[in-house]
Amino acid sequence: MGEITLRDAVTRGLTEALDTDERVFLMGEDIGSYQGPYAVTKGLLEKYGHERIKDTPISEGVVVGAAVGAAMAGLRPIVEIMTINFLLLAMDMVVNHAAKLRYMSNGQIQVPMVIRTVTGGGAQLGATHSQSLEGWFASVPGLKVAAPSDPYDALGLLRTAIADEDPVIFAEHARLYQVRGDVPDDYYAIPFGQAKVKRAGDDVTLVAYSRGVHTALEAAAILEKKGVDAEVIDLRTLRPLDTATVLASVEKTNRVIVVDEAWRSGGFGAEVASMIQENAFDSLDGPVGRVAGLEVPAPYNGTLEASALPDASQIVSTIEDIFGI
Amino acid sequence: MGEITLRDAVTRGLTEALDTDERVFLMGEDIGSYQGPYAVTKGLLEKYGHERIKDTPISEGVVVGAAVGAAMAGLRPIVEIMTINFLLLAMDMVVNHAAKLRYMSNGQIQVPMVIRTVTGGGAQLGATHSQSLEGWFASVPGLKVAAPSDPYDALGLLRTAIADEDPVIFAEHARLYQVRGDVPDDYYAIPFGQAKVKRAGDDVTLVAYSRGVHTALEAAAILEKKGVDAEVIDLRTLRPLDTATVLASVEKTNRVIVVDEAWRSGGFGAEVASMIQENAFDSLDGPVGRVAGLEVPAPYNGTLEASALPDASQIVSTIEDIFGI
Amino acid sequence: MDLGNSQAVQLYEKMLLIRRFEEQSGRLYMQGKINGFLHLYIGEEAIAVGAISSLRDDDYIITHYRDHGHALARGVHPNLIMAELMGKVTGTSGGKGGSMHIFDVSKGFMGGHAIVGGQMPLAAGLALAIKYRGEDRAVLCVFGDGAVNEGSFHETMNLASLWKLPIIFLLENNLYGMGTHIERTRAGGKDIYLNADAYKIPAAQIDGMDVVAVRDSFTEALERIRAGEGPVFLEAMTYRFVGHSLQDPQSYRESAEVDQWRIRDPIDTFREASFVDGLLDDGQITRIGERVDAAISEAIAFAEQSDEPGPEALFENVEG
Amino acid sequence: MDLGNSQAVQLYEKMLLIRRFEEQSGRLYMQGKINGFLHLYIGEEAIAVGAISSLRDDDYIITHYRDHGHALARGVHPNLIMAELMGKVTGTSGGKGGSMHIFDVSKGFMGGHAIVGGQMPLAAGLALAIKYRGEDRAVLCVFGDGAVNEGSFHETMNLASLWKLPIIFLLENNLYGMGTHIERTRAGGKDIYLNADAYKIPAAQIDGMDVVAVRDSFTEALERIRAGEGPVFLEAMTYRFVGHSLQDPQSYRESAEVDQWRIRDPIDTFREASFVDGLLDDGQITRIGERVDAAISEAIAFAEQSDEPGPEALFENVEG
Ligand SMILES: Cc1ncc(C[n+]2csc(CCOP(=O)(O)OP(=O)(O)O)c2C)c(N)n1
Ligand SMILES: Cc1ncc(C[n+]2csc(CCOP(=O)(O)OP(=O)(O)O)c2C)c(N)n1
Ligand SMILES: [Mg+2]
Ligand SMILES: [Mg+2]
Repeated sequence: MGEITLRDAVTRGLTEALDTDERVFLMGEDIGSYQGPYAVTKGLLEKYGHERIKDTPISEGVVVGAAVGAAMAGLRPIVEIMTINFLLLAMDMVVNHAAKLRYMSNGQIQVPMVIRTVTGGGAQLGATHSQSLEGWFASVPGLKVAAPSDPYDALGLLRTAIADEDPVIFAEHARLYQVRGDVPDDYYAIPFGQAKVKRAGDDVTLVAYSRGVHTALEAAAILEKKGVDAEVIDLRTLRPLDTATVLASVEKTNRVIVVDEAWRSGGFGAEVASMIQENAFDSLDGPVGRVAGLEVPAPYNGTLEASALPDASQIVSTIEDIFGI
Repeated sequence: MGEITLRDAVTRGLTEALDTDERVFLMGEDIGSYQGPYAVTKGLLEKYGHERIKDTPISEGVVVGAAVGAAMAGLRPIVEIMTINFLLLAMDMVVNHAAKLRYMSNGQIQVPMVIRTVTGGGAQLGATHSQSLEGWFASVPGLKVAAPSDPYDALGLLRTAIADEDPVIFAEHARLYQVRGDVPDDYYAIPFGQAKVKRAGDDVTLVAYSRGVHTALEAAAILEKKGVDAEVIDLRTLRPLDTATVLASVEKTNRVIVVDEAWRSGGFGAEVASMIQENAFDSLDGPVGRVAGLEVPAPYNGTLEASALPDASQIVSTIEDIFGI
Repeated sequence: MDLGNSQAVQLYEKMLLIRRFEEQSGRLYMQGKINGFLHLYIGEEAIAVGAISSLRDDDYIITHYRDHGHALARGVHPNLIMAELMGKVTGTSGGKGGSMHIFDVSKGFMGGHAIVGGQMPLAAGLALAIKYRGEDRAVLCVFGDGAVNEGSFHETMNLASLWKLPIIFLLENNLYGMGTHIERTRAGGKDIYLNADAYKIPAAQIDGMDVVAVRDSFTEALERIRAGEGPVFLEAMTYRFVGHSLQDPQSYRESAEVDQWRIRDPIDTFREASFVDGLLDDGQITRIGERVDAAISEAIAFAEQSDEPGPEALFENVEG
Repeated sequence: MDLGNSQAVQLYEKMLLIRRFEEQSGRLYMQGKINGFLHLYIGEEAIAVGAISSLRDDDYIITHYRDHGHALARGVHPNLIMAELMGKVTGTSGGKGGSMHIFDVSKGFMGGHAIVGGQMPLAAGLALAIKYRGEDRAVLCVFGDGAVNEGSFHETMNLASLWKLPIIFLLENNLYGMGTHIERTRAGGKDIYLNADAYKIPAAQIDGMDVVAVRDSFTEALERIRAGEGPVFLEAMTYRFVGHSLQDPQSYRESAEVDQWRIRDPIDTFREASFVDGLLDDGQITRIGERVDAAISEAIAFAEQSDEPGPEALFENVEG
């Protein structure tokens, strides 16, 4: 057991897969000689060579598409797309190919591949580089979406992603790479569709994923001082979605806020909120609240950008507004 | 005043814009010599010539991108993307360029353009050709999304779209082109963000757009026989969303069902449902119900495909399940 | 022609099978028994047959939505394809794929892809897997002249050459993408093979109406590919004798142009040349015709008698 | 050199302005006064200055994220750019764009685009508008060697040539896209201009370290473009003397390679050649240095003293 960063947890998951499964290889822009834009693949080229650590041209479409093809042929490609914003250039390959082939071939074809990508804002990269688009992928049948919030989950979910028989979008938040946490030496894996109660509480449920979990935990600490006992749930995977854990919590607390860094309208939080009120309407003391990104392209200026992203105080005040606590 | 098809209403809107505004031109695959894949642009090449009716190579990215550039320079391009599924190849141009330029340039740049595209399933075109992706665009600040359900709205909304100073996704449902309706000879336009009450009723509100409106109206007819008086609301634009009309109706009926052809998880219906319960929780007799596409890639087989799409009987039974009426 | 008798029979029979299959598909579409989009391969048969007859069983094939010809040439059973077109549970995809999405992985037939250019990046991946494993298999990647203008073409050509992937790019240049002539969509004009040079991929233009020429070019290209020297690009000049799909009014071309190309009908010309060369006699020709007609009748009967998929099929094979 | 004295002064002063601006930007980034990504143009100054000095005021410029050099060469005020880098309300986009998204529409400077290759389709559209209106303006579209492998490059080159759009494609080939050398990303190798032939676009490779050579090639190309003959493609060979961005550890290249290129520093070589040719004397060189330093100091002071945008700016200019 040791404390490592989320970055190192991902690197460990990749290394382990490369060591244990010959079908696994990595592909992406600048993952090799540049050592990875976020340094997740640092040292891997030196260790595994060009056949398994493939620097690619800047061609997101064919990079994802070639991974789909390699997966069709039985390999297990792990692609790095530098940020989720650039996946816009490979949408067709993800949504109309990777996600569809199993169904359209009636199971003759499998596409076991992982697309690792960096999501989220808050690093002053401007509007083109700061989006949280994972919710779109989570709406597509045939895809799976994982978005870890800490090193333990990152490793456990990555193992499941690599072992999965379907295409998985693995969204790593740009501002979580330095988060530290304990990771056991012994093998474990985290099944998809199992949310985690990060903090138990009786008064209100905060549902979040990825960086939102940290925001929710911060809010819980503030709420505690106010005498409000929040339960924080980390969804861990957006598709499949663990509705049971969320609903059980809501039935206990009768109050719930969904935290989501994406734009509020049509963000993943909308799905979670809809699902909750559909299934637990009678348990609710008030509407399912949403704390989400404001509906603007991300501004470069740091103060402005921060004001557009959800923070703990917004969670606290939303709870106050809705539930008067 | 005369009864025309939705197809003809769109053609009329295009013709009128070409006649009255020199800055307007059309661009798209097979809109010219092929006469338009859905025959919407039939005859236009002969009338306006190649300079204004531009057949393009099969290159959705540059087709949309060139329209963005032309709009940046002050023209008013109207692009046809054969189906919304092919917009996946131009996602970057739509989401990371068209939608962002005004903001990133702080208003120096405007992108007044319309992307007309065909949405929806039910025509046995298989999984790659049958999606309803308009909800994704409706979640992006900087874009507007219109989706008419009848000829009157099609013309009125298209006029507004062409006059708008921002990029508009104009989604025409593949199975509505033959829908007929009265369209006045005199000029009118339908402002964005104004839903329409298609049928007034007191017992339950059905919120829909595009083809879903017809499904909802069918359901309302069935419900009427059962003594249930449904109000049917056509959103007409997804972004901006007319929350006021929807909420006013819900406050009257206390019951609401959202109809959406997209996959249920993360479809546009999720946003509408979330919004309603957030703002009208205390008026609701029960949860906001959703009747949406089932979560499968569209199968080719007609019976299977139909079973995956929302229909009137599902609306009726969902109302029964939730409200016991 | 440098061809044995049994080879001539095979090539002719396959081409005729495709022709008759397509004719009947068109008819069944008009009857409402096939739905959605239907793109026929009539006029282009020599390409699929010439190309695919030169492949090994363990090679992969990946193609576009105009895919019946390639599937039949590969030996995917006509019954299964016809059942798929009719949306039946016995079809190649149990009726869930349809005409544009024919798959038979047991034959290395990796689809049937309906997004123009979409199959190209996948082809690169199939080839990458072959190379990764050190095998000498090849990937046949089929696409049309219209696909050449998609970004995916460019990205795939570059990657395939850069990584020396074992792909044979087969461009079916029928001069039109839907209703738009290539001279109106491609700056480089109709001789697309010249573009391969930009990627350092060896290329040639071949006569797509001549099944033997196609086969011979393929045999040569495959040697190079199996030797690990990277991709080859072959542009087969051809023409579709019928509309783009069954929806196509064909207002964009003159019937004289069609007639001109019909003179070079790949099946008629091959039959006549084979007859002259003594490779096919009247009796054989008659028997082949009968066999083909029987196969098509059987396929239609099989498809018509097959069940539609049951409701349980809807949620099958969404995920693994 | 075939150059007047005042032209030499202008070219030298612009290049030096860019160099000093970039040096100070880097310093301010290390101090945390500039944030996000910062891509410097050091080493490549001759390209922007040579190219843009040949344009007319009514021409458009559109470029990638490594955009300060082009903006400065175009005459966008250094104060405004520096304020943008610091996220101030006085910046070109009021602090909302940042380093990668510099716009000054009053100068025809249409951005600063951070998606590799993304500016290319937009350039086609700008040029289409010019042509649609029957004007003789031109569009300068700048991109890097890395962008060439994106599908958008291919689609844009084809459309631009097909429609004879008035674009001058300026490829800044600095041999690397981030940390990956062009020989490892492009099958066609480093001489990218050869690819333009596939699109029937006239092309040349030019010395991007020689401001006069760049300017002369541009002047010639622009004549052709203004005459309505369609796009021209110029590949300027260059090198960035510093990292890809301020995050770059530069482990992928040898310092000897950098040193080799630094010998050809476009500013030093131009100053020396101008001195030898009698186009610049010591006094002028000193005065230019002083003017540039003053301009940069002013820009920094201006930016530092400017306010951040207020909260009301957040929702401004999302929609019209
Ligand atoms: C990305 C995309 N854009 C447009 C279409 C619509 N479409 C289907 S086939 C076709 C023409 C393709 O022409 P070509 O590649 O020459 O093949 P051919 O049909 O001539 O065999 C078009 C535009 C599509 N399926 N996918
Ligand atoms: C679509 C996309 N993919 C990847 C990136 C990340 N990225 C930013 S700059 C760059 C390298 C571009 O290289 P080149 O075009 O040669 O320009 P240079 O930086 O050398 O001037 C990359 C990969 C991006 N911004 N956009
Ligand atoms: Mg064609
Ligand atoms: Mg470069």
